[in-house]
Amino acid sequence: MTRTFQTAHHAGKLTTLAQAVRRLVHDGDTLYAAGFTHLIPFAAGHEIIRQGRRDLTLARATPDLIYDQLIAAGCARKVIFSYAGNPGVGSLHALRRAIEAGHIEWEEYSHFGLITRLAAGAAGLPFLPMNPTGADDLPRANPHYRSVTDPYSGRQVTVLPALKPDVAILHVQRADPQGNAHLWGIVGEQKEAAFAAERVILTAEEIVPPEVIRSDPNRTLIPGLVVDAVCHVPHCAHPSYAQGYYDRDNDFYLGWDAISRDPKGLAAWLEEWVFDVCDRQAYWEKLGPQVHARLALAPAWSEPVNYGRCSAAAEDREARS
Amino acid sequence: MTRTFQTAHHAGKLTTLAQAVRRLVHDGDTLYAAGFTHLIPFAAGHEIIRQGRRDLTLARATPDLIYDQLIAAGCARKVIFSYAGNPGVGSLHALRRAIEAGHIEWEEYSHFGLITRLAAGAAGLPFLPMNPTGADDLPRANPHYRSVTDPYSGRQVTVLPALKPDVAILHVQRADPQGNAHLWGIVGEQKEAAFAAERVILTAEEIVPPEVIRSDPNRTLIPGLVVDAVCHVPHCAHPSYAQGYYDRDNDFYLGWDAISRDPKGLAAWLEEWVFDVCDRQAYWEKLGPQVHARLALAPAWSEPVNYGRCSAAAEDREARS
Amino acid sequence: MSAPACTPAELMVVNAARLLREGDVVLVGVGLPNLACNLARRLHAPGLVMVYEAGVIGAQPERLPLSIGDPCLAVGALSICSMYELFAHYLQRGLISVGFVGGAQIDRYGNLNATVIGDYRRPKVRLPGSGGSMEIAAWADRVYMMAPHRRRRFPARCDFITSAGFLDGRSSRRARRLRGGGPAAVVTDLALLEPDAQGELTLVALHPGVTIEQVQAQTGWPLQVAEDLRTTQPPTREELETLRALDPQGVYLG
Amino acid sequence: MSAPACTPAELMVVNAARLLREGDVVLVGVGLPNLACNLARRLHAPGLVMVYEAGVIGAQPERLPLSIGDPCLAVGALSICSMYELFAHYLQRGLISVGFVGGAQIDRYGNLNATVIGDYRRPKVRLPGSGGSMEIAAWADRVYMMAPHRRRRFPARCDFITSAGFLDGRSSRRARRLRGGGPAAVVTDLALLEPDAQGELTLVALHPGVTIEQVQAQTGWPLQVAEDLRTTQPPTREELETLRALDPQGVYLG
Repeated sequence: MTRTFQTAHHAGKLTTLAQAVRRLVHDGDTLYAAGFTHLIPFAAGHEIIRQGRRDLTLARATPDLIYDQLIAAGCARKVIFSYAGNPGVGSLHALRRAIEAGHIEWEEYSHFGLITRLAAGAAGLPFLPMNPTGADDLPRANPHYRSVTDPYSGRQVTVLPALKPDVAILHVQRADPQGNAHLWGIVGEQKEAAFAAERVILTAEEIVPPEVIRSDPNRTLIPGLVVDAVCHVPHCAHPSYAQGYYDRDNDFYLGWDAISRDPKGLAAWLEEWVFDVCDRQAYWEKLGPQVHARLALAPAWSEPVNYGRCSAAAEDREARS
Repeated sequence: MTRTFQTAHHAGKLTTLAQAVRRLVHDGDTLYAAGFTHLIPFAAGHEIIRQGRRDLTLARATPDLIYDQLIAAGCARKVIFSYAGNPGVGSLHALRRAIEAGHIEWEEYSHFGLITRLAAGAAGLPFLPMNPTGADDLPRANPHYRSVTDPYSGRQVTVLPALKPDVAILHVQRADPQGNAHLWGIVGEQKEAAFAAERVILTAEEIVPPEVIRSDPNRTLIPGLVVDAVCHVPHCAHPSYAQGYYDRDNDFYLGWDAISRDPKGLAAWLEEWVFDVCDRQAYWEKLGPQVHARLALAPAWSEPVNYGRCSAAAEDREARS
Repeated sequence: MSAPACTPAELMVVNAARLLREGDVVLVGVGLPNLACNLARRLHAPGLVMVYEAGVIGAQPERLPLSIGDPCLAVGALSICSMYELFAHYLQRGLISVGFVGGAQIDRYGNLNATVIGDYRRPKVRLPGSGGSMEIAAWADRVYMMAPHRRRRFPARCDFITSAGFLDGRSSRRARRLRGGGPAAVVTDLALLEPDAQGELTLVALHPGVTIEQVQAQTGWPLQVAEDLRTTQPPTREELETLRALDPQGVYLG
Repeated sequence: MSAPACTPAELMVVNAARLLREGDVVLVGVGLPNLACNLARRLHAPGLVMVYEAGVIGAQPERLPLSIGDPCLAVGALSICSMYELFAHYLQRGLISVGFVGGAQIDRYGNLNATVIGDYRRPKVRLPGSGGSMEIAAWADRVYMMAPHRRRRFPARCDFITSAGFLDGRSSRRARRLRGGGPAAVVTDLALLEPDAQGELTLVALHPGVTIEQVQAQTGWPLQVAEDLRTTQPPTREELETLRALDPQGVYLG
């Protein structure tokens, strides 16, 4: 029940993504590679494929292309999800084939059901309630859905048990070497995944000095306390995106439909874009300047806020310096 | 069960604090004037005293001086709390006298117990669980503490029922005229109070154009959707504080101990600082330049973040403008 | 003057947009519902608030989002919250006035199937699954659906109920004490269906040129027809021009 | 060379600081615990992380905070979260290694009373109440308490148990399956008490110049004495100088 964590004074948790995956992702683990459409850690998925992990249980609200690829590469024993589609496009064909052929186990929720499980895990609770939805076919098919009697009204509420992944992988925009991380844009279930998991790998577009993080503590959704490894991986999320850094590659998502429909095409794609590529930098370069240009963004800066500093302390500081 | 809300296109919800209190705070209401040490809406408390509200149920994790004053002024029938002290100083003497003399009802929780009630209210749930703490005297004294059996392990968990205040009052640093509000620094239970309450009065240090809010949507903890009235009340929080705007008046908190020990002194204080003062501006001026100087802050700005704008859309925008 | 020609998708989107009201807080899906909301915002409901289940409130997308988590939804939004907060604080708490849901089957009582065709454990066709539609259908004040009117999409009973319409009729939904009002309308490319007093989807309006028989032929149960059966107004030029500007490449409008 | 003179508060804070370890994540209260943490950070535990129940993680206060919600805690902190998240994600989840709790009474089994003296419904003295101490005492890995050693503060049994020590002994706490380890030490101005194998607070160290009899006289139960009873090291000059610089006006140190 006790969770181990690194001390904050630790010299830093910076490592390569390859080393982090080697050390922290094991065969048979339950993995939560988080991010609702945004900040999906594709580079980490590819590294897991390259290292040949097996029998993973892949949990994500939206398996997205990252789990379609892991399933196609034979890394998964089971998938836990609430929406197994290519958003706005159609099916995740590798996942769908695996389910229809009975080649993979699956456990299914609604979005709120799955996120409730993660929230319970993050909160250290055995379960959390949600109001009943009237749609009983899924709760009947999945024995994790249960009921308790509300002791105040006597009515039934639905409950779901905590999900505590063995390892979560989270991509963020900027983090310090201890893993204190600023995220913005769509935050999805990132925070809950970070607190629910036993181990956390953090990948970041930028590694920044702690002073940047400390200049805006309300932006720190993930504290270094829960992070085991910090990896500097620019463009980690492609074809997903990092708000303010590069756009979502919608063309890629549209094009994936044809690739994943055809097992041979998919295998060739994995060969070319995962196995024949040593790391994310090589992958990004391989995408080429046209793709880079298509995904480039114009700036849109937030209005800063003032945290203030009490004058006496500020004077004191100045006197000392 | 359905909550009414204003439309976002509403011409704006700006009004004076006096009008907002007149319209939205009624005798007998359960009030949650939120803010954990930070952003406590003292100006609203004073307005409620001036308007002579009666039989209020005052709910707050930390009643703080704001409820000590409301109780001393005879506005309250009951207090709901989890820590009834003057933080770092000692007792809230008006509240303590009222309880010891049996002049007021009270309902007591631990911090997490009370915040759990508010979180359940915000989430539209009938209750939320918390793990048992082993300290049973308070749960025995307060029948709202109940147990349910965890259907997964068979063990007991503690549950607490939703708290849905009739009205919440929230002070924020900046808001647009619709009540979309940016908060930073300690955020306490502000968000949960805003979503749990049936009606919300928002007071703000600054009213800003919607573009400022929209430049950083991750900073918007309270959406205008749940806000009924927006009041521009600079220095609303004194002797509490607004991070980045003015410091906490610790001297005032220390000095309150002597004032509130003596019922006559307290009555005189209310006369001088509440009844004889027409509004917050007059109160702030009455505090005088020495206090203003003592509470002034040196700037400490956050590092801004880039939300980015897809190049095509940005070009499109420029072409049109 | 004849009405301008339009595609079936355009016909559905225009009719769905007309159902949206000023001030509605709409949980938007991608594709056609997104277009309907944006159309309504530009015409009769400028104060409509678009909410996305990814946790975005008051989005003002500069381009057509492909997914409900597109970066253009975050830029310039009023607020962004976590997914848990979106479902708990907005939907379960009761702040969402309109939800759109979609799937492969809609049945007589407005129940929806987005999960499987065939047996759940041995599916003939595995569909993406609920996403947020289980909760949206339960807790939004009004629920709208859009679907091409084909017999296989409108069976008497769904193979699997992903999200609740009126279940076996209004009384069965009422017994479940769900906060939302359930399906308010189904917009197809042939007609508008609305639940009657028993919660059965009933033909209330035909699109111009469509007959009752055509609709019945594409519906898997004996369709009740409203006494005051209407014909929908054809899309106006303004509606179509505004709509087409939202999807200039015709990704969704065909 | 004799040890420098110090106040009882200084003696307690220095001894409490010595119990803190590098890397500890400490849920700090105001007053003496705050001083103990800051002292430890400046001496042997620079990586100690200070967490405040208001929702502040990794505070670096530039001045002595009067309350646990002081603005100086927010400026330059590592992270700020809501109160719900602080209690749920940090404390209940199990990220807090050390908690400080305080109150009016500490009993034989390390239970704490911060609620009332006398009857709950007709209190002789109404105290502020639990705040977060009910949860801190249950879920932090190690719990420390500081209190002046007076007989009325150390009764055999608390009038009201605000937060759990070992209840009626270690086995009774164990039966409740609380995640935290319970009281690890009580630091007073006379001595250090630690729980024995049964969870009973036992005299393990005397401050210099204090006798067992003096401690027993101020303790409301027959005090067990550890076989290896120690004498604490007097505060060093470095400890005292560093400490006094933290509270130059002597607000808490007297």
